[in-house]
Amino acid sequence: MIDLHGYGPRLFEGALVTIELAILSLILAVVLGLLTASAKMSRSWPLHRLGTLYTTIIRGVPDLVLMMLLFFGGQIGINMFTDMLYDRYDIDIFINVNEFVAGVITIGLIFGAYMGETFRGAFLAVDSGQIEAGRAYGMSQWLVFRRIRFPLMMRHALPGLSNNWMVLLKTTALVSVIGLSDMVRVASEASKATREPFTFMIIVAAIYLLIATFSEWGFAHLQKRYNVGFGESH
Amino acid sequence: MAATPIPLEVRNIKKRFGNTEVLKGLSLQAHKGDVITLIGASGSGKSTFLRCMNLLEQPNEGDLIVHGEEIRFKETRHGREPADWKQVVRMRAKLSMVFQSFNLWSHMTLLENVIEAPVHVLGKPKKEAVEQAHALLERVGLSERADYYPAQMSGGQQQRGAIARALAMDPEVMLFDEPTSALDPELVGDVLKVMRDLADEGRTMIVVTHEMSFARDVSTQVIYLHQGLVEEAGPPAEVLGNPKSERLKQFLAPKH
Amino acid sequence: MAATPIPLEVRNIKKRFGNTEVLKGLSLQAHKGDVITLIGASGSGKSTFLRCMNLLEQPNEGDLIVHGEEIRFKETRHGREPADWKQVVRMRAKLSMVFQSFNLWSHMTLLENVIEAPVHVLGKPKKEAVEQAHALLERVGLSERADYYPAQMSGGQQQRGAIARALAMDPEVMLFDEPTSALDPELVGDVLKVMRDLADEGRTMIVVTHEMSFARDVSTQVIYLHQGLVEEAGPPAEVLGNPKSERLKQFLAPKH
Amino acid sequence: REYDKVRFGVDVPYEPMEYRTPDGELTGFDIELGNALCAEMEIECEWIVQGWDGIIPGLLSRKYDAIMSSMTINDERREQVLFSDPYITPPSAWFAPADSNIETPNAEALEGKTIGVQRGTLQDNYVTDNFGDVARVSRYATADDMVLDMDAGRLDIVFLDFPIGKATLLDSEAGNYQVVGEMITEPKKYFGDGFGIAFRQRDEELAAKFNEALATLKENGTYNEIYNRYFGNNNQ
Amino acid sequence: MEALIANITELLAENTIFNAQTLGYYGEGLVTTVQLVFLSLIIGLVLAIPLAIGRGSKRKWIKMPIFFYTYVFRGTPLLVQLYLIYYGVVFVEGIQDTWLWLILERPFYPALIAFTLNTAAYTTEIFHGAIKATSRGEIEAARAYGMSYSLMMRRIILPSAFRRALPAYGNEVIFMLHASAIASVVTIMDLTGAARFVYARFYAPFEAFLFVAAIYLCLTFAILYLFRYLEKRMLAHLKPASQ
Ligand SMILES: Nc1ncnc2c1ncn2[C@@H]1O[C@H](COP(=O)(O)OP(=O)(O)OP(=O)(O)O)[C@@H](O)[C@H]1O
Ligand SMILES: Nc1ncnc2c1ncn2[C@@H]1O[C@H](COP(=O)(O)OP(=O)(O)OP(=O)(O)O)[C@@H](O)[C@H]1O
Ligand SMILES: [Mg+2]
Ligand SMILES: [Mg+2]
Repeated sequence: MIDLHGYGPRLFEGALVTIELAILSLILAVVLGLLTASAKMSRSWPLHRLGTLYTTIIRGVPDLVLMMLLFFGGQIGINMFTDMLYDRYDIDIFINVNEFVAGVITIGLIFGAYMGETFRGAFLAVDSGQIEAGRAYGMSQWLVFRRIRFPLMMRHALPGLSNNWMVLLKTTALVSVIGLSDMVRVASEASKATREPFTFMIIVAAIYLLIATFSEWGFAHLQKRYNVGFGESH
Repeated sequence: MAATPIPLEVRNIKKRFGNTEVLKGLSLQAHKGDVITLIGASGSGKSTFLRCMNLLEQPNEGDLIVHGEEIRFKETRHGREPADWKQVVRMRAKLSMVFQSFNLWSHMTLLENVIEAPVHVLGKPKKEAVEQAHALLERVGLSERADYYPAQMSGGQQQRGAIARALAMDPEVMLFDEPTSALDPELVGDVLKVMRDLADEGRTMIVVTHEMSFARDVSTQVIYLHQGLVEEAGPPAEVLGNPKSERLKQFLAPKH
Repeated sequence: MAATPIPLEVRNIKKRFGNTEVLKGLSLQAHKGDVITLIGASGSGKSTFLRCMNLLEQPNEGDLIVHGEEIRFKETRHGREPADWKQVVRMRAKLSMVFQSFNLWSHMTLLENVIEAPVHVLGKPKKEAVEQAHALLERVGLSERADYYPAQMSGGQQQRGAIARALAMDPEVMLFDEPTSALDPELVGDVLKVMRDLADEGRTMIVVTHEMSFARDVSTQVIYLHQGLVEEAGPPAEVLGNPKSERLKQFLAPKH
Repeated sequence: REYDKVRFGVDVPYEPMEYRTPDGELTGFDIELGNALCAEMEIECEWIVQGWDGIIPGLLSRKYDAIMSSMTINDERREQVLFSDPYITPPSAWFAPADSNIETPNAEALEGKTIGVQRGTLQDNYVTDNFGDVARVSRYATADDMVLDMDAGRLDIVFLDFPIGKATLLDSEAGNYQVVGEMITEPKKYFGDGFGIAFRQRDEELAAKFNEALATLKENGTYNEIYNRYFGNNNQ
Repeated sequence: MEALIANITELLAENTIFNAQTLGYYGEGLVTTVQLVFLSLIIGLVLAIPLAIGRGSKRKWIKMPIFFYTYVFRGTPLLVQLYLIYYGVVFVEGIQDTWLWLILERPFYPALIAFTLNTAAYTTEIFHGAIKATSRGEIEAARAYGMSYSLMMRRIILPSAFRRALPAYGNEVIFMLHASAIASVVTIMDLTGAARFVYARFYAPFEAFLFVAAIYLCLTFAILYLFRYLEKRMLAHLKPASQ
């Protein structure tokens, strides 16, 4: 059996942090991605521009830099405001940007941009005739989206989504730079303390693989669900 | 005593795409029980006209009155648009369209397709919608296929399914855009038969078609479009049996 | 003096999918200049028969002789297979197929589509292939469209392009699988005209079709398939004008 | 202004200065001294773990009020933060494999060699400026990566804080490594004034309080007691 | 305009961070990053094509190992892969005495190997998907015209699959550029390495990292532009004609 030198519980906690972070960021990224895709496909010029700006800038800047800018830069921005309150009105408050929240927001923001592109491609692949049929039967925009556009789009989006998720999962390791103890951070501490870097590297890799396996399984289910009606004929 | 309102009236509709005017002022009155067929060469504007009727295309000019209610328009930066989308949604629920390429929703079974709009647009209780759907599928001869997905059915079956879906809305007027032209010749008959039955029942229908026999035998009025204008219109016996315009004569001449 | 070999001969072909026997022993001889039409109800095995001729499906039994050369088969674990794939490739180059859904290669322009197989399969010099391709596109009325991609052309244009592609192989026999049934009625005429010209020129052709007028006017022989067997065969005047079997009579009866 | 609580930023592990026991408890020289300082001032203190890359930004953005994480006092850092008086001045030292042929690490002896340093440390600056032209400098994220690579034979010599080198190379791999040459504390330009606690520039009052407390601890023997626990068997 | 230039010169004169030396570090870092990313992408691409074909093979003994490879390399962090290849090879007995050591001694090649294997795994999956999506009809047409398997692959399947894969592959290239930032873990002075170095010397995190972010942004723009150009040219066949 592998000797964890007593780091087992902390590694487990770290893995939980990683998973929570990944799932919450994924949700945020999906929401942002849907909004971005809609913005980029909209007729409105400012929205279109905004979407393009967001996807290009975010994809352009390295994740680490973005993380530091948002976390520390965001804090400094808030501090400027509270400092002003202190100087002018003698109100002394400190609003702390929570690292977990900052981590979720940053990773969500980054992958929102990639998801946006994935969704946009998928939306474009949906047969416009079926959307038209929805409208022709008196469905409102939202109803068409919920009942027809979205489920049909998912079929095309899923392979891209699963790729993005794989990358996102591993990007969560970035949060150690803002002081969160995710599984990679714990493992690297453990390997420094015990001088057994490979033990902990392999364990981390194995946990990632495990999560990947579960999520592939989940994606296979989704694939099946959204592929309904496209399978082989009777 | 007020007369029942006309199901659909269209007045002087014009439509431009970019700089080309595709519809140059078309009008039409569909009274209860009318079966109006639109014929004309490719590109003459039949589909566009039909799509303007339920506002899948926004006409640049002209009025639309559905069951006595006039659709309100407003001018926006993007051109003329309906003033009240709620009104449009309500109006569309009264006009059911059957498309050339069926456009059944591919992620739903046939039954789900048929109950979708009644349940989510009209707010019908699901149980009731399902019962009605089974009756309709029976009518179009598809009761065995209720649980099939569109991809598992032949074109003719899909089109009959699409007709059932349209009927489920219990529409004032049914709009058909070349409902048989995407079908193999052998499947055309089934669909035409269903449409004939609907006509016999007194449904109000507007049909774009290439099937002259249908136009001749079933419709109450034939409208021949040419380059966005009505070239000839009238009862089928007159328009098809005794065409006046040269163009229509040529259009009706056998192809091979 | 040896007689020129028969372009295509098929003897007693049988084909099973799983447990159902779809072709139950079909034979056919296509002599030079023959235009053979295959007709029959949906599911009768027309497409499968045609696909067996150039081995897109592997027949479970029966022989295939192309231009006097018999295709050799061997039994493998996966069933009966050609013994020599090189021979199949050579033989396929002599039989050009035109598909119902055209199947032009979407990443190539029309011209590239036409020269692809001559250059890469037959090893023709590119310059020569291009010249020939232009001549062929001219023939099918598409000389203006040489640099268009398939997605940029109408169905009728795509199908005529596919015919040009098939002709570029200078095939012994051309196989057509419902070449017009994916087309809007108005585009059918163009394609049929090109096929008529080919027949007049003395091309050997085997055509699966629903266009009875084509079968009647153009073909030298009509074969009516029913459930994987030949029910009637002979000159069109006889088979279509004076059908013997009840089934064929019904098949030929007007639909509406 | 009243201070009833101080938050320290610290990067772990950097044995024996600051590290965690396997169950997650923080310990080490800095931690114990910091806690003792707080006790002396009768304020509460809290430790916040923060990666090195973000440690100064964290202070500036008020994630915590002070950094006590083996940070060397020097001029460039002084532009960003305010330092306390130095609380320890550890020397730096050269470490090489036991069979190394380098005797005095000078430009001549190091010519063509590969030198390992921890990226962004004062040792890095020193080596880069003095030997960067003659030798190859490899920069590592951690001291342990450096040891691994010296084991692998990719490094000829490394330059480290002496306590760190001692803990990672001499104590744990006895006999494989040796200290080469002198302990180094000069010039001040690189080696500064030892380790200090960093504060935001405007918190002069807080820094003064810490300096006062540090002086008291040095006087009353608490400092020596902690020092001896960590570096007792060495006279530095 | 002149005022702007004056402003910038003034700013540059005031700053202590961007001098000839640090700019030199950034320059070298840029070269290293570009080399590393470019080479690993090219080699990864070349590897991915046969792997993607094999991934769709009917034979289990070809398909399964490739699947396993992509699964492991996509499922674990690049950092771990890099770490194991750089620090881990040493544990192979006697490797230091073989010619391999000449390659593995310097950090550049281990990093190149790790990056290449990683991007090849992702690219294999992208291409595999695109190949699977090739229209059945087009494949049949190719067979019907007497094309052999290899000719069909070369002329029909791969060219059309490559075009379809282009957008997804563009994303992969950008991912790779960003991922390359971890090269500094194995002592390579790439762009991020240079930024960390400059940061550590001057303790000016925002300047050091913002500057490097700007360089990455330029690189990304170049990539996006290149791909937009490629898509315009190679995906022309998907657009309706603009007569
Ligand atoms: N969205 C559009 N943008 C630009 N032009 C259009 C658009 N839709 C239709 N047109 C043009 O409008 C004209 C009429 O088209 P429409 O589809 O209504 O003809 P149709 O009579 O239905 O023809 P068909 O029998 O081929 O279906 C055509 O010239 C067509 O090219
Ligand atoms: N790959 C296959 N697997 C199983 N059954 C098949 C397959 N291909 C065809 N069949 C079956 O073989 C029979 C003959 O099919 P085929 O396509 O040859 O008919 P067809 O005469 O061309 O019909 P249509 O006019 O509809 O094209 C049908 O019952 C069909 O379901
Ligand atoms: Mg139309
Ligand atoms: Mg068929």
